[in-house]
Order: sequence, then C-alpha cells, then structure tokens
Amino acid sequence: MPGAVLEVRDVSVRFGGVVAVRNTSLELREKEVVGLIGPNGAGKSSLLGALGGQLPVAGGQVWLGGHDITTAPPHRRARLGLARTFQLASTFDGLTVYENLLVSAAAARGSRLRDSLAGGRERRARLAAAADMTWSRLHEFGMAGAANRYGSELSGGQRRLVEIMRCLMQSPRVVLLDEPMVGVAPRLVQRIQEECARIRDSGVSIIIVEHALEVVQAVCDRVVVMASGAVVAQATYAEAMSSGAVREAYFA
Amino acid sequence: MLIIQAIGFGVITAALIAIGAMGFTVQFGLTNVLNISYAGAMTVGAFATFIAEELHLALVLGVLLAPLAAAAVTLVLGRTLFAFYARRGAGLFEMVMVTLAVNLILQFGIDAASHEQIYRFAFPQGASLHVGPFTFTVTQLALVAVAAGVFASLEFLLRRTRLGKALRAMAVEPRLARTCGIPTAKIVNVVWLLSGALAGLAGLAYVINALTIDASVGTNFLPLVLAAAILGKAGSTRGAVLAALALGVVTEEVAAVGGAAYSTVAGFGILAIVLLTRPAALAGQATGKVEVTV
Amino acid sequence: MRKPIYLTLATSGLLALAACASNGGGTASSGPVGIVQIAAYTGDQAFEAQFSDSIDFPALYAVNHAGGILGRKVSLIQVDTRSDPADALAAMGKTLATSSNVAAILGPDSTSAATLVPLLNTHHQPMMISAGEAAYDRSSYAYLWRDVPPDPANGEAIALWAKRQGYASVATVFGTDTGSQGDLPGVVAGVKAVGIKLADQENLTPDQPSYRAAVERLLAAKPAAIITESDGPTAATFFGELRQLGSLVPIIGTSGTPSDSYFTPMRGAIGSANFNKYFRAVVVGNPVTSLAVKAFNASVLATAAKLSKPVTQWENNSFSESGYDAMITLALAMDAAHSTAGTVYNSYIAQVTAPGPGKQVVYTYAAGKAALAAGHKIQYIGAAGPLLFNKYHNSFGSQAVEEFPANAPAVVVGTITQAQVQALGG
Amino acid sequence: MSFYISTLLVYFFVDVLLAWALNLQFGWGGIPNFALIMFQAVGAYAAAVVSLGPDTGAGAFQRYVFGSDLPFPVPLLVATAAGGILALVVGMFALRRIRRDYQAAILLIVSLIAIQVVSNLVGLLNGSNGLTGVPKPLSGVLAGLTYDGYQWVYAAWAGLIALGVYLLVARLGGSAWGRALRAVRDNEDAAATIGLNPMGLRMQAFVIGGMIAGLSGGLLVDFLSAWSPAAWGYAETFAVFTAIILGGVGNNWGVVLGTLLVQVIFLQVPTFAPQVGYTGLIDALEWVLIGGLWLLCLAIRPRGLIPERRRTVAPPPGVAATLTPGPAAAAPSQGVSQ
Repeated sequence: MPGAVLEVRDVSVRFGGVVAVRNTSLELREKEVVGLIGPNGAGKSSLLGALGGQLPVAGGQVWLGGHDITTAPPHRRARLGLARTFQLASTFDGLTVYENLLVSAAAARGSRLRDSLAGGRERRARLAAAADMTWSRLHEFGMAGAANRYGSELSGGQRRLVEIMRCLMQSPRVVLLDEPMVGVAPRLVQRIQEECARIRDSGVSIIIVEHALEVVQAVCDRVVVMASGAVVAQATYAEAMSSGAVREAYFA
Repeated sequence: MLIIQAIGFGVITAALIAIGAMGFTVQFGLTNVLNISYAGAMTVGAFATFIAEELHLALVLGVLLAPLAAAAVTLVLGRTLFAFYARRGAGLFEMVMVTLAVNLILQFGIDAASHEQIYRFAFPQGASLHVGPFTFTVTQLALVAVAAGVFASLEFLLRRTRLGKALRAMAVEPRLARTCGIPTAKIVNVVWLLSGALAGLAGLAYVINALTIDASVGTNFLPLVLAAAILGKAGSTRGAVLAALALGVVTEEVAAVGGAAYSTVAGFGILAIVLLTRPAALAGQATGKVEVTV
Repeated sequence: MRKPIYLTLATSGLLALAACASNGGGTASSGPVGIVQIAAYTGDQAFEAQFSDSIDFPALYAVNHAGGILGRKVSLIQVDTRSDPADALAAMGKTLATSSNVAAILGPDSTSAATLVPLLNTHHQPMMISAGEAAYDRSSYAYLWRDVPPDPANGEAIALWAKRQGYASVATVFGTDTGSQGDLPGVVAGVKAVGIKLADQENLTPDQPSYRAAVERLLAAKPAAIITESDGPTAATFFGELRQLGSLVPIIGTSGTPSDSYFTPMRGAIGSANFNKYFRAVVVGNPVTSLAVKAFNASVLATAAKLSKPVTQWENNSFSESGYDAMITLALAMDAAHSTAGTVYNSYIAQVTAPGPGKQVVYTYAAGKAALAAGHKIQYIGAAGPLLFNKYHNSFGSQAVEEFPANAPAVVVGTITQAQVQALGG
Repeated sequence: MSFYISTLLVYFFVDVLLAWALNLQFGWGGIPNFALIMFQAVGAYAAAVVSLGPDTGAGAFQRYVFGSDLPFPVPLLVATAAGGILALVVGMFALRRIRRDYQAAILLIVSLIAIQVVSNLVGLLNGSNGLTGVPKPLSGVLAGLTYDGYQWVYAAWAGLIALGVYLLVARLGGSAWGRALRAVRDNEDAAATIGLNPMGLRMQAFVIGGMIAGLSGGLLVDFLSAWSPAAWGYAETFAVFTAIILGGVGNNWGVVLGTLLVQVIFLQVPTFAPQVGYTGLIDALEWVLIGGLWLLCLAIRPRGLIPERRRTVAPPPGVAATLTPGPAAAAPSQGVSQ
C-alpha cells in the first residue's frame, strides 16, 4: 500500500486467556504522527508492545516498509528502522548520556566484535560519524552539558530526552513513543512537543500513546482511539472527540 | 527387576529432595530471595540432631532439635542480615550473593567447629520390610511418610487457612497486601520459620540416609533441592514435589542401569532439558522487575 | 583449595624476614632438626591426617626419647596439601623458603607427588614418599625413597590370597574417592593373573544416601567374595544394605582399609560378629612380631593422647609401622652421616638398612644410635620388617592378611611374600 | 626463596586472567557466572590430556580420554578452545532470558554437579585422584635451566600471556562492542530496541570469558603438572568474585587490586601466622572471612575500591561555548558539529 510505512493487519495480543488487543488494524503513513488514545486498559501499550516485539502477536500480521516483522525479535525490527521508548523511561544507567546515544547509532552497527578487534580506517570513520551525530543531537536537545552524566544521574524529563535522542540516533523510519510526557517537567513537555514536530518533518513517522489529550491535539495529525482491546475510531482529533463511540469509550 | 526396584529407591530419594524443595520454594515464592544459605540451614539441622545423639539425648528430642535449630537460624538471618540488605535496595541477584556469602560462613564455620572431620551418623534404621518387589527399612518408610505429611499440611495451610490466603495474596501483590492491612512482617516471619524448619528436617533426612555427616552435607544436597524447586516453579509446593519425584526416580533408574556415577549426570540432564524446552518456567526480565519482600 | 599468593612485593616483607633465617635444606647446625610431614590435613582427603599422626608422633617420640639426632631434638613440621597439588606446591615452597632446619620429608602422597617430587629433589631433600603410583617404581630421582609396595603389589597380593582361599569368583567394590581407587587396577590385573572370575565391578560414589542399585547388581552376580576399599561410612552404607537385601560373603579389604574410621561404621552396619567373621584385610608389612614392633607399639601407647581413638587401631598397624620405619631410617642415616644435610646423608639411607657382614642388626632407634656411636655399622630392621631398597630406592615388603577383633590389636592369619607377588606381577 | 616467589608469581598471573574473564562476563556482561572455576578446570584437563600421551589402559595408574601428546604450545590452544566450547554449550541454556537470580543459581548447580560428575566417572579424567605427571612444556629445550631458572622462565611466559590478555580485554572494554555489552547489562529490553542482540552479545562475552578462563587453566596445569577436583571447588569461584567486587567491578585494574588484596590479605598471610588450634582450622576460618568480607563489600562499597571508570568525553572543538543545558543551547549549536 503506497505511503504506508507501518501496517497492522487485525493483530491480536493475549495474556494467557485474557485478550488485550483484538483483531486490530491500522496503518501509519510517511511523515505522519498518529496518537493512540483510549481509557486505561484499552490495550494501547499492549499494541505498542506487539509492534515493538516485546509482546508476542497471537494473530494477524505486522508489516514494516515491506517486511513482515510479525515474528521478528525486537533487535531485528530496530535494524529495519523501528525505534521506541518505554512507559518508564529506560536509559542505560551505567552508561553516560554520550554513550547512551553513541551505542544507539545506526552507523556503529554491524558486527561490533569483529570491528572492535580488527576494525580499520573504515570502522574509525563510522565511529567518528556516530560521534558527530551524537554531539549534534546533544546540542539540539540542549543536553551537551550533561554528556558525561550517567543515566542514573538524570531527572525523569532528561531520561525522556535521552530516550528520544536514542531513537533519533538510529535514523529510524518509525518511532513509537509510550507516554513520553509522564513525569516530565512542563518546560520539557513543550520541548518534546517541538521535537516530535521536528522529527516528523525530518521524514519520520510517529505513533504516540499519550493520556494528556492537549498534547495529542497539539502534535498528532490523526488519532486512533482504542477501547477494551479494539479500535473504536480513526480520525482527526476533532472528529474523534465529537464521535459518540469515543465519548462512550471514555466516559461510559 | 532392578528397574522396578529402582522406582522404590527413587521414591525414597524423592522424599528427601521433596522435603527440602518444599521448604525452599515456599520461602522463595513469597520473598523472592533465592536463599543459598538454605544449604547451611540444612547442615545446622543435621548437626543439631547429631550432637543430641552424641549427648545420648532421647531420640525424639534429637529429631525435634533439627527443625528447631534450623528454623531459629533462618529466622534470625532473614530478619537481620537479609532484611538489612533488602532495605538497602539489594536486587534479586544481590540477595543471592548475600545468601551465598552467608552460606560460606555457615558451612566453613561448622567445618572449623567440627574439626573438618566426617562423622558417622548412627541413626536407627529399623528392620527391612519387603513390599512387593521393593525393600525398605522402617526409617526409610518413615521419611516418605514425613514428606507426604509435610506436603499435605503445607497444602492445607496455603489453601485452607487465613494465613495461607494472606500469604498467597502477598506473594502475588506484596504492596497491595500491605495496604490491605495484611500483617506482612508477621507473615514473612512465619515463612522464614517454616522454611528453616523444613531445611532442618531435610538436612536430618539426608544424613539419616547417608549415615555420615560433615560440614558440607548441605552444600552437597543443595543442587538437587534447588533443581527441584526451580523446576517446580517458585512457590509451588506441588511443583516441587512433582519435580522431586521426577529427579528421584530418574536418577535412581539411571543409577540402576548405568551405575551411581551417572545419576548425577542424569539430574543435570533433566535441568538442562527443562531449561531448553520451557524456559518460560523461569522467564522474566533478566534485570528483574520482581521485588524482594523481606 | 588453591590459595594463590600475590604480588611478591606484598609478601616480601614477611618473606625477607623469613629469608634472613633461610639458607636451604637442613644445613642449620643448631636448634631442632625439622622433619616435614606433607599430607592432606584439610580438604577431600583430610582423613589422611589421622594416619600421618599415627606415624609421626610415635616415631618422633622414639627418636626424641633416645636423645634426638646428633644431640638435637627433632621437631615435626606439618605441611598441609589441602588435598590440592597447587596448594601443596605453595605450602611446601613456603616451608622450604622460610624454615632453615628442614632435614627430611615424609610424603608426599599420590595427589601432590607429581608436583612436589621435582621441587624436593632439586632441594636435595630426602623424601620417603607414600604415593603408591607405579610411576615411582623406577624413578631416577636421587632423593626419592619409598618403603611401601606400589599400589599394584597390594592388589596382586589380595588376588593371591583370594586364590589361596579357593574363591571361584570375586566382585570389586571400590569408592570413587581419592585414595580408594589406587589399588583397583592391581586387583583387577591380579585377579585376571591368578585366573579367578571377576563377577562384578562396583564403583561407589562416596556419601550417597544409598547404594541399593549397586547392591542388587552385586547380588545378581553371586560372587564368592568381595574385594573392597572405600571410606568407612560409604562401606557401612553399602554392606549394611547388602546385609538387608541379601547375604554377606567374605570381604577382603586393601591395605587402605584398616583403621577405626573404617571398622566402626562397618561393625555398626553389619554387626560386630559378622565383621569379625567375614572381614579380612591384606596389609603391607611383616607379620613377625619383632622387637621393632614392640618398640613401635610402646611408642604408640606413649603418644596415645595425640592419636585418634581408639589407640588399639594403631598398634600393629602395618601402614603406621612402615611410616614409622621411614622416619627412624632417615634419623639413623643422619646419625651415621654425622649430618642433617640431605646431600650428605642421602647415601646412608640404603646403608643403614641393607644387610651385610659384620653389621649389627638393630630394631629400635635408640639401639641403632648407640651402635653407631660405638662405631659399628648397622642394619635397621623395622616394625614392618627389613627395608631392602633396590637401585630405584624402592623397598617392597611381604604382606600380611589380618583379621581385626574388636578393641584388640590385629591378628595375622596369613602372609604373601614379595617373591610371590613379583612372580605374579612379572 | 626464589622458587617460592616465582611460584607465587605464576599463580598471580593465572588468577588475574581468571579475574579479567569474570570481569568481562559479570562486570560488563552482567552474567553472574557462578561456574567460573569450571571453565578454568576444563582448560586444565584439556591441556593435561593432550600432553599426557595416550591412556595406556586399565593397568595404567590413571585413566582419561583423548590422550595424546601434542607439542607446546598446542595444549594451551586446546585449553582455550575447550573453555570456549564449554561456555558455548553452557551458554545455550544458562544465558536464556531468565531472571538473574535463577541464572546464578543454575550456574552454581552446574558447577557443583560438574565436579561430582568428574569425580565419579573415573574413566573420564581419573576421578577424584585427578591427573598427574603432566609434562612441563619445553622442559627438553630448556633442559639446561635449573629448577629455579625454569620457574622464572615460566613466570615470565605467564606474564607475557597476561599482558596479551590485558591488551585484549582493555581493547574490548573500550570498544563499541564493550559499550553495547554494558548497554545490554543495564537494560536488556531497551538494548534490543536500539538494534542490539542481547543473547548474541552475552554469548560472545561468555565465550570469550570462557576461553580466557580455559587458557588460565592450561597455564596452571602445565606448571603444576597435576590437576584434580580438589583444585576447583565451588568456593574458588567466590574468591574471584570477592576479589573483583572488592577491587571494583568493571575496572580491569580494580580487579587486579582486588585479587591482590583478597588473595594476599585473606588467604595467604594467615599461613605465615603461627599455628592456631588444630592443623587446618585457619583454612576453614579463611573462608568464613571471605564470606564476611563479601558481605562487607556489598554493604559498604558496592562499587569497589577502583570503581568502573566513567568514560568521559570532551566535546569537539568550537562547541565549548554552547555547553550549557536548556533550550538556549539548541539553536546556535545547530550547525556546529557538521
């Protein structure tokens, strides 16, 4: 399907007997920010887990830019251009911020062991490129001053930024953000919104799970509303909010 | 013929393992502390009875001493040392290291105290009875009975009593349990005592059967107990008993066919196979989201 | 356990201290004469300790009671192998480096011999090893001596005894622990050589809760006798179950079995009467109760407090006697050479034990010392019999078959001579 | 004296190799390898059997498999390979996605059972008697040397190997691979989402560590010419753990210091003390002390004496001015590091 970078075909996710996501389909076009919203327990995070490969898909398919990634392990999805953040910000606490980014650089991929042991000029060049990229990200996000801090030494908001920067270091095609605003200072909320916009403009598609509807309103081109494991609406924010199904889902 | 008899031998071995594994798994399931010093507790129990024997105390008294001593040691360790490290936010693995260090101290402490000698443990074995193709001594049958009794009473405790319900609730959702006004501290105490007592019994059972005792009996017995507990899934007494049966029978069968040397190999084989086939049994974030509740 | 020692600078303080006093093997000419007993005092083979004690303390008593060597008291230096060659090397090295008065070595045993013999040999330390490995039957180490038969010899003697008793088939029951395996190859070879059927071979993992499976297999094989060596508790479990599940047959123990740590569990498991009826052991040594044996037993009683109980197990204990003879021989050699330096007295070791015209035969250290002082040449005949070292410094002896009444010294019921063994071994 | 010191030096290098292996696996890979000593043992046995010559059958005083006499230094290579292969096999199930406490327990079980197996299958590696008489490498070529001379040559050789291994682990530690490994250690899920294969990286670390441990075993057995189960009791592993925890997990020099302190202060100096109680009392108490020291480390300095080095970086030239966090920094820094 032209323009669709990520395609979900009636995917289901189960925990034992419980069905967390039921035959859900949606697609993500290029340069699009889709908000995945819905009440608690709607299955948003489970769906994200299925896309990222953290949760096994019980039925259906997931396609990423022409590759069937339904059963692919997380690291392979990442190499195909899928990046994500987690509900509780997961930095590498024993690595410095700088290392957190550098280790994520797509440029530094390939067989690290062979390169590390017997890498030549070409490897050094790739590392240098990764280093440059790291610094420019750090500056964009105003985190250069914290380059040498350990992940464990950061505030909740800074951890979010590091996570997002890590995603960008992978030069992804799709980014999944799982409640990126949780535990983030208002000032940074603003920044993260700007970043989302900028990322989108740089040609990346985003799915964002968020409770703060004003954020969704601000950054999303489109929202997908889920309730009890199923999609109840796909529309622009305004339309969705006026739809009965959605109100029901939220307030009934 | 031998093959059939081996089943009988297996049941006895299984009884030993089961007693130990149940005590281990109940505690592990609740507190999530993988308590290596359980081995030390087993040794303590065994030595308690041994000393009583040496002092020619009444047999009953001696037998009672094993669970008592081990329970006391375990409770103290749990309440003081383990609690201390848990408060300081030690993770699952850090707790393993703590219990391991404690085991080193217990084992070699006893080693030093016992002059590093292997002692003969003369426990009355009773007459040997022929049950169908099987031959048991009275004591061996008693051990099997004890194992069965422990299992039954644990099942009752966990499923029928308020304590048991609270205990299981806590194992699933410690925080919630706390907020629901369940006296978690008291329950943890009970569990330490329970686990310690069973450790003592297991250690005693082991040396009764082995007829010999030294500071390393606990550590020698640990692999089988641990294997049974892990294979049976943390916290499940039924699982522990089933795993113990499997380990016991299989190792004895292998011993009957291939010689004692291979029985250890077999035990190891079972563990490896289970790990390869259903790692789900042990699944969980390697970094460990489960919290220590001591 | 290996206990490596690290960056020399860290220990050099201590070492330097020790070094001041240290100028190599046994050349210190005053103070006590150090005799090292290297054995496993800890670890898997800690059971060795009681045996070495039953050698060291009586011998030490005998020597010091007679005024010591060259007027100097003898002091015992216990070096612990921790049952591990690596620890043994570090410990022995430290001892040689830090004590200036080491004059002779008793040991090493099987586990650490390969590691220690080269070290001791290069330090000109005469050593009376207890390792039975055939590897030392024809060793070229100038300072290595052995007054016990190699492992195969004992096994072959056992086979000969079994043949003499007319057993048509035998089974072997051996522990897999260190020290219990050494005799097995000799037994197997010997049994084949004398043409007895080897009905069953059981290897027992020590300290198992039960050996039912092995017992069943053995009963199925219906051997006329059992040849065995293992630690006491393991034997107790096995033979206890054998008695439960079937019936006992004659049991022949190797020279490794006689000691109370073996007898007591066995008596407990199969009953004292049965034990006396069925159990025999083929041990190294000369059955003739000589003056030397009397002297040995006297020394045992004199040092009873230091030995593991009951003391009767050590009286007439051929293993202890051989070790005791070793220390006496070394001491006499030093006296004869008027030196405690290995380089000097090593050549006298064979001399004070070899028979010869005009030599005065002595049975005790005191007598030997006196004779040497009076300017005689001597032949020491030990409690375990004459020591006849061949050119490889090996001295076999005849072997005795003994039975063991409770709380009394062993009783000899038969003898297998060195000649008979060698005829079989070829 | 000299032969004594040279012996200690060899032991020192051997155990530093072991410590570095553990640091690679545990310090950077987060693998709680409670079976560490088993990998040294397999190396030792492997080197022994391939230099002992063919097993001459039941009559011989020791029995073992794969008997052959390969020339130096092939046995060492075999030892290294053996360590790696065993690591691969054990890693297959021990490195699966399981809780780390389970993982630790399982590795401990493996180590405890392995020792029983080797002790009881007498035909395999001569049971608990172990193997003796392993020929010393090049003793023919170096026949001219005295015993001491040979010892020192060997110590130098061990030192050379240690140096080589140091260069290896140092390079790995600072490399992109090391970074990736530490990322997996810190957060497996997150590591996977940035394209790292946790299982793969861990397995690589486990195998490399296993090879180093195996090499150390080969080095040791060539020197001792004997090896037995008593040499690799499970407590040995925890001496190494204590060493690296005390010295500083994740820091190559920290673990060297830790090894030094633990082995000298807690395991060696007591042997110089006058005999207390019965022979062997001190040995037992040493392990009690190790346990206590361990608890102490965990309580006081969980990061060790020389903690893992913070790998700091200086920003590329020209951007120093912009090194203030906050939005302000963002705009001007745009063009910079292009």
